[in-house]
Amino acid sequence: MTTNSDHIPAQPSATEDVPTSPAKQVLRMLWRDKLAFFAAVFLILVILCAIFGPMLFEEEATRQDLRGRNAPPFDFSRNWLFWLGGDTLGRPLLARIIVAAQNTMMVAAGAVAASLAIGTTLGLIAGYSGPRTSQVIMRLADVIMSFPSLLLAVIVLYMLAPSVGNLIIVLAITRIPVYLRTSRAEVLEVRERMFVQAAQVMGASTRRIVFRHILPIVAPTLITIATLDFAFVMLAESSLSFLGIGIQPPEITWGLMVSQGRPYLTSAWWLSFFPGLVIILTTLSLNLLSNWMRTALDPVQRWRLEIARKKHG
Amino acid sequence: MKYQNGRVAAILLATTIAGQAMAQEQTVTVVLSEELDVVEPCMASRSNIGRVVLQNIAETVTEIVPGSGLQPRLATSWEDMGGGTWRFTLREGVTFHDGSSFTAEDVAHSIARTTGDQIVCEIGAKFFGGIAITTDIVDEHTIDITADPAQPILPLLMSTMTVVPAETPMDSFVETPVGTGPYTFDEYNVGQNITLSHYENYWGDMPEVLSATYLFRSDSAVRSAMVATGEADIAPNIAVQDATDPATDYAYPNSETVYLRVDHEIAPLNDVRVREALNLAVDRQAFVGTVLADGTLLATGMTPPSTLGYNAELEPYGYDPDRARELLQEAAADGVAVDSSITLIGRTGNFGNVLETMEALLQMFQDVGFNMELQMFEVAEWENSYSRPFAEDRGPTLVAAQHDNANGDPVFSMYFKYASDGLQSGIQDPQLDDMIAAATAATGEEREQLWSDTFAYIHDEIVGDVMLFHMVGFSRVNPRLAFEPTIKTNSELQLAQISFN
Amino acid sequence: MKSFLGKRAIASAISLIGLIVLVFFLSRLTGDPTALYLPVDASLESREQFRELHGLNDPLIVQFGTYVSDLVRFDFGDSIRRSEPALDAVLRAFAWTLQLALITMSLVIVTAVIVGSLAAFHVGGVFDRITTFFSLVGASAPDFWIAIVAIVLFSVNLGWVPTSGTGTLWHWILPVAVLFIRPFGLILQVVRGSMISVLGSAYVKTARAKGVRNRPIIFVHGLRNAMLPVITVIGDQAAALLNGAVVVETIFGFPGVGKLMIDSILQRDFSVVLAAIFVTAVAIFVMNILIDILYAVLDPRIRY
Amino acid sequence: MGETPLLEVRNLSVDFHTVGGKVHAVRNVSWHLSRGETLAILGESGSGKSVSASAIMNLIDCPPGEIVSGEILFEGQDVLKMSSNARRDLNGRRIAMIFQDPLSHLNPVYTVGFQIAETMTAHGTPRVQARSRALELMARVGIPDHEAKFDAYPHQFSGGQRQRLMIAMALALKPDILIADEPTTALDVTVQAQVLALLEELQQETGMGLLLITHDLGVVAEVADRVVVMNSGEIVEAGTASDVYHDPGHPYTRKLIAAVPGTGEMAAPLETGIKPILEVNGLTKHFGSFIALDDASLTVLPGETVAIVGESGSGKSTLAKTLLRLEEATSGEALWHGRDLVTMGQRELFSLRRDIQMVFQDPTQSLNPRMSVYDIVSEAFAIHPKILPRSQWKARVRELLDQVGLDANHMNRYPHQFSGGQRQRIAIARSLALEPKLIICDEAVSALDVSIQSQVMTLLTGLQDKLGLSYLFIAHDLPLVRDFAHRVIVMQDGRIVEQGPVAQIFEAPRQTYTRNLIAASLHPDPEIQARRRSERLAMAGD
Repeated sequence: MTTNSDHIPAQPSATEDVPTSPAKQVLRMLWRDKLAFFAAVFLILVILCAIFGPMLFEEEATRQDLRGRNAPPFDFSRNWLFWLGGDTLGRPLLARIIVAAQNTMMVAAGAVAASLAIGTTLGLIAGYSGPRTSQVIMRLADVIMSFPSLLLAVIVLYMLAPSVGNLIIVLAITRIPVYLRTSRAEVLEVRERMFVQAAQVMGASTRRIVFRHILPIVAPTLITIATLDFAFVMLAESSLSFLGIGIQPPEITWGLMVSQGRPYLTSAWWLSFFPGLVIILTTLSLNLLSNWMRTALDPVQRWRLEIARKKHG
Repeated sequence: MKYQNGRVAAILLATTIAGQAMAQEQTVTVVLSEELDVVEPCMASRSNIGRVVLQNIAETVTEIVPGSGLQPRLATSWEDMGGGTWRFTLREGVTFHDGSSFTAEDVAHSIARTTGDQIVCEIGAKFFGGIAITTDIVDEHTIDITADPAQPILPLLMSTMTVVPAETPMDSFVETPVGTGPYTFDEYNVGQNITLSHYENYWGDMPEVLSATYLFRSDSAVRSAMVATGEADIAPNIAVQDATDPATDYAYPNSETVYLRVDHEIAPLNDVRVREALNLAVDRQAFVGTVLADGTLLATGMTPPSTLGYNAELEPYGYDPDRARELLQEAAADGVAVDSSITLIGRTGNFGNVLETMEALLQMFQDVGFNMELQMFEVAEWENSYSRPFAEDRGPTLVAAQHDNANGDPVFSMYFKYASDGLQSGIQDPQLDDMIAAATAATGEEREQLWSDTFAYIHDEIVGDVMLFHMVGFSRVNPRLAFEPTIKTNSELQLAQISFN
Repeated sequence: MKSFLGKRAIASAISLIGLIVLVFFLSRLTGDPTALYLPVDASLESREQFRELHGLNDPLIVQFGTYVSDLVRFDFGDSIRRSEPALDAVLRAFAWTLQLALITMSLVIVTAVIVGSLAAFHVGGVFDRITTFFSLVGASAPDFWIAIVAIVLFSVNLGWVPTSGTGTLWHWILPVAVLFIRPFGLILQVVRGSMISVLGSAYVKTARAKGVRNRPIIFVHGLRNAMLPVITVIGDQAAALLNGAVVVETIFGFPGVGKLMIDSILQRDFSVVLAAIFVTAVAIFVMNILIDILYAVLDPRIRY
Repeated sequence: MGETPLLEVRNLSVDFHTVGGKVHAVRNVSWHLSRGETLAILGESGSGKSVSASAIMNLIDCPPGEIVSGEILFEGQDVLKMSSNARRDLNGRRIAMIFQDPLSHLNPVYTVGFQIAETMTAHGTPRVQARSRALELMARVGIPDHEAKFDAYPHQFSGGQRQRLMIAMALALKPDILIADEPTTALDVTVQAQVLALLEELQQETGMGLLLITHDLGVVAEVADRVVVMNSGEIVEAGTASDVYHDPGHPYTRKLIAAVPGTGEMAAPLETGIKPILEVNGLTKHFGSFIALDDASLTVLPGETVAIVGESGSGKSTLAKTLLRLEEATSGEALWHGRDLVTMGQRELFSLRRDIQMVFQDPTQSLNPRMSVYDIVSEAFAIHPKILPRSQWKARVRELLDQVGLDANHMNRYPHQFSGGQRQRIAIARSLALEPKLIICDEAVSALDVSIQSQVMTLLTGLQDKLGLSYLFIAHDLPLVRDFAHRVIVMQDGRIVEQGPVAQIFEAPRQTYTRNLIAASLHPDPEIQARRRSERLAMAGD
């Protein structure tokens, strides 16, 4: 739409000039944005920890030594698992961080996936159905939005046990309206587009239009939001731990570690610093990656990642 | 614009400096761990209400003084009239903050109000549950108080009874408490602070502290920081890890006892060998000076050493994991289902480092072969597991609890924790019921001996619970004050006892 | 406009009723408050007496009936905890929260808009990279952690500001600063993104062709258009603050509605929970309507 | 031409960095413009015709753009060497620019008065003075009720008025040069004529040089003194408008001129006596109190092309949408082989979908960007499984792509990998997949360049001959209709004002409205156009 495109000659056969595979292209664009590249590397590391951490270090991470509690970090004469110090019960902090990655990732990924799926489905229905259904769904979203997440946490965790699964339920419910509202707004816009009309003219069913035509268009926006939400959910989980209504030991998450280490900030700062740092790095990585994604997915901005930069930032 | 900004800054600076300057005079700022819900004297057994109200605003009939035992307060003397009746002679020349003078009628009214059913008073519910109290005013300064069933420790019970004027409404909590104490209640800025100031016509000695402000911060690090920065003078309750400055931080036995309540009704906990194995599995000493404060005592009974009948001869169970494993094997050989899953229930925020404590305990139990899992509940849910009626379908459970008895007599504890129909009792033992009843009815040295025997029976014979620790509390006190916390600091904070250096 | 406001009000009222009903029944599922208000040693009789006094013995549906009939007279019931009308307690706390939210959001909006716009003007430049990075770091840290570190650093070690509490203007600095960080990071990013696309738009090109200077291009032509998507995010963030900044209020001893809410939830003080939800929900609905009006003010194409 | 020109571009080369690598937007472009002169840069999309203008105005973002070489001399001084502040000072004061699509080029959230005055305030004119001058300008460019409209917003004006406002804004400081980038594209023909006339008038008044960037030979014929023809970033031809038209030197120019519609034979009407496939009677559509379509009646014969012409807002698209049941008619009937499709149930409608298809205006928007060509075309079979078993889909898609002149091997590509004309072919293939009897073409070629336009029209005609299709051809472009339609229906304000065989409408229009429409459309021959203009002026003078 911008007149900028007028400057640029049409390229009817762009793909013929670019022999590289899409995956390679993505990697190259990632490499151009160094911050995003390191973010991606860090996230892969976190995911590896989440998958293999408990298998490898469960034992070490739970072995207590009350008399060796709060061991200071950077004591390189000890086992490397103690390089980040020991916790209040003398357990190696690094091992615990690695093991906790699994629960942390499960809570965040579970909550985001569930709210994404439910919110988007409701949003698609609200956006494409009649005003009455739409109203009912939107009022429901209002109710969920004004329902305090703390109360919800207390209710769910009281009636069910405070487990990873139930925490996912709590966090997922509170995040539903975000996806619901976004997908509905997008649907309202996309359904007016001409290719949707073209499908209607061909006699496509509502279901086909919604899932084949609208959803793929809406998906990138929702996935970008989900990336950011992943970070948000991790922080929310740690806040719940701080208030004492989150996950309960002996299960561990990074958020729980930060909140358990918080009382020792003045005496053993590393207890909450390192898990806090991992949370910051993870959310930061997600944010950077989502910024990168937004640029990469936007045809108008994409060139920024494609031209070689003269000076690297 | 710039000039104005400068002025604003100057005013701001002036106000903070003024605030600090005020603190230099004869006023004291106390920072409590949670905000007061109510300022009602009959609720003063709650520690944060007590620290404001008890003996500062409202005084009690008698008073327990650490080291000296039961002492007169508003009553000057008392005698047992027999048949459950005690006669109290009241102090003369005492006036309430509203100017009215203190008489027997006020005491009678306070007792009726505290134990009545129009409002639920914590002092009534906690100390006078199941006891019918009647009063008989002999003259203006003499009153007969009768308890049914008879209470040999009625004068002790009266140390909890806060006295309010006879005009105080029976059916609602007061918003501005009026008492006979050395301080009047000035103002409550809800969410911010409470202020007290010195009562001119107080019957006792003129205190050094002329006014006090109470603040509320739920975070221990913040409370200790406030004393460190001079924003507050006393933080009566800070966490062990925040008590880092020996010059300002005082440890005191806080009359709290931590233990694991064992449910004797459910297998395998109904087997004494299993209970002993539980006791032997815990390395109690490892907690002291690590997760818990230095000075924490290993417990053998429900009440702290300063209590009547404390049995000093009992030895805490030693750490003997091998023996514990053996005991379990023996029990298993006899067909006891020692491998059934036991739930260890803790309460979030119950005491400092409760999480670490529970995790360490869990690890120790698992090490000797118990199949155990930990559940941390918040208070409402925890209460369901701790108090009767218990759920029908509960499995074997250990409930971690902290019990407070600062009143010098085990009677406040033993019935509830160990009698067959005690609310939090996991034990149904007729012999123990008889022992508690006998000790409750006894007086003097006999009472002391009976309690002592009871403790021994619970600890050694039936291995009732997993007793753990008598806890230590920490207070941070600004060095300009001459104030040393005692066991009573857990429930009250007498401003009149504070002086300046 | 009028009919639009009417429709919005009706929709909000429906949501509000749904919310109240839902919260009433769901909160009752979290158990009996009796155990929380009486000492653990309290006798069964005292417990029974307590329940009777607070109407907890009636069947749930009867309790609900009573609640609704009181609510019609705008009586939210009494707080069990504080033995005062629940609405009083909530309004008192809400006044604090409202001030905190207003101050924080004003600062956030002003700074995020200026910094975000400037970052967008030189996308990929040093300023852009630095502000993006640090705002994201700030927005990524758990707030309770930042709060405690800030107290240790600025109050205890440096002695610049009081640790906590209320009273002078100095007391506001730390809570506002801690609350500021996350919305600032988020809104900065949205402003930046929105501004980038607006600065690439055709009318900005026109303005450049007219010879308009850079600053008015950003702050006159760009900003008003760029604010439209930003307002939605500002609304969400403000709503979160109005719901009470629980963590910050708890740490700084700030008597706001978030702290009241969490205390009341944990203490099963149902009337206060309901009143608090009601008040904050009304505030948020009002704010949403204001935001819709603001849309129309900023963008003359929007007419309701 | 002894004196130095006012503006001269010398050997300008500009590159853009894009997805596919570096693109040479223009190479070695040179041209000049003198005071009082009108120079047209003619080119199709992607020819680089706007680049030099953007370079003059400092509107090229660097990166992604990069000025590789060349100079731009304004009064003999190279603006590319000036400071950005000095260049900003030239903009608006000495050189002004107006754009295509004035709606998106006007800031939607500020009043037009403010935006006109801003040109002056940006260059130091006091606010009050700027305001009165802005009012004056609004009156001059012919905004009715200008005092009241001063505080109105861009969306409250019509397309033509918005372009007038843009002109007012550009001329506020009496610049020496006005650059007009496609100033009349997307405007109705009558409005286009008015805007061009206004530009000419103002040029005569101020003596400014006018640089006109356009793709439309008709516009060149109407206003340009000289013309520069660009193709793929290079100038292929330059000369006076008349010379270039009558004696094009470059094959590209020749191709371009040949592609201009409106010069061929008109089609004879089909024989009478054939039963119509579609018979519309009294079709009416209300939106609230607004009557978008009022009592429309028409017929379409098998194998016939019926054109519907009219300006924007005349109701032609509403008619199409109502026939396709994208909108529900308020009243009236439309009989398809005798069955009323307006009241038809969902089931019957579903099978009707196969018979009536549509090709939309903008192929970029009517193709789902996330579906491959194969998915797009074969979707017809997925929706209507009776057409074809799945095993034959691939072969049929190939066949269809061949039929519309696309390389069938490209069926796994995505729409953005094709050019505009190719995309419209995909859209046509998609509608053909259903084997329809009637295709409704809603401005199906108006977004395309002329050369592409004629290719697509040839394709459509060929398909009609081969498959016996009928077309309902909605267009605002009269020359196109003239070459293509059997019968023409003229609409105005929701009503059909005139209909008849194409020759009758073009040679003997009965309604003034039709006559005006025909008179306002531009002819590519400057001489014919000059004659028409004098006729038009005479008509207006009556």
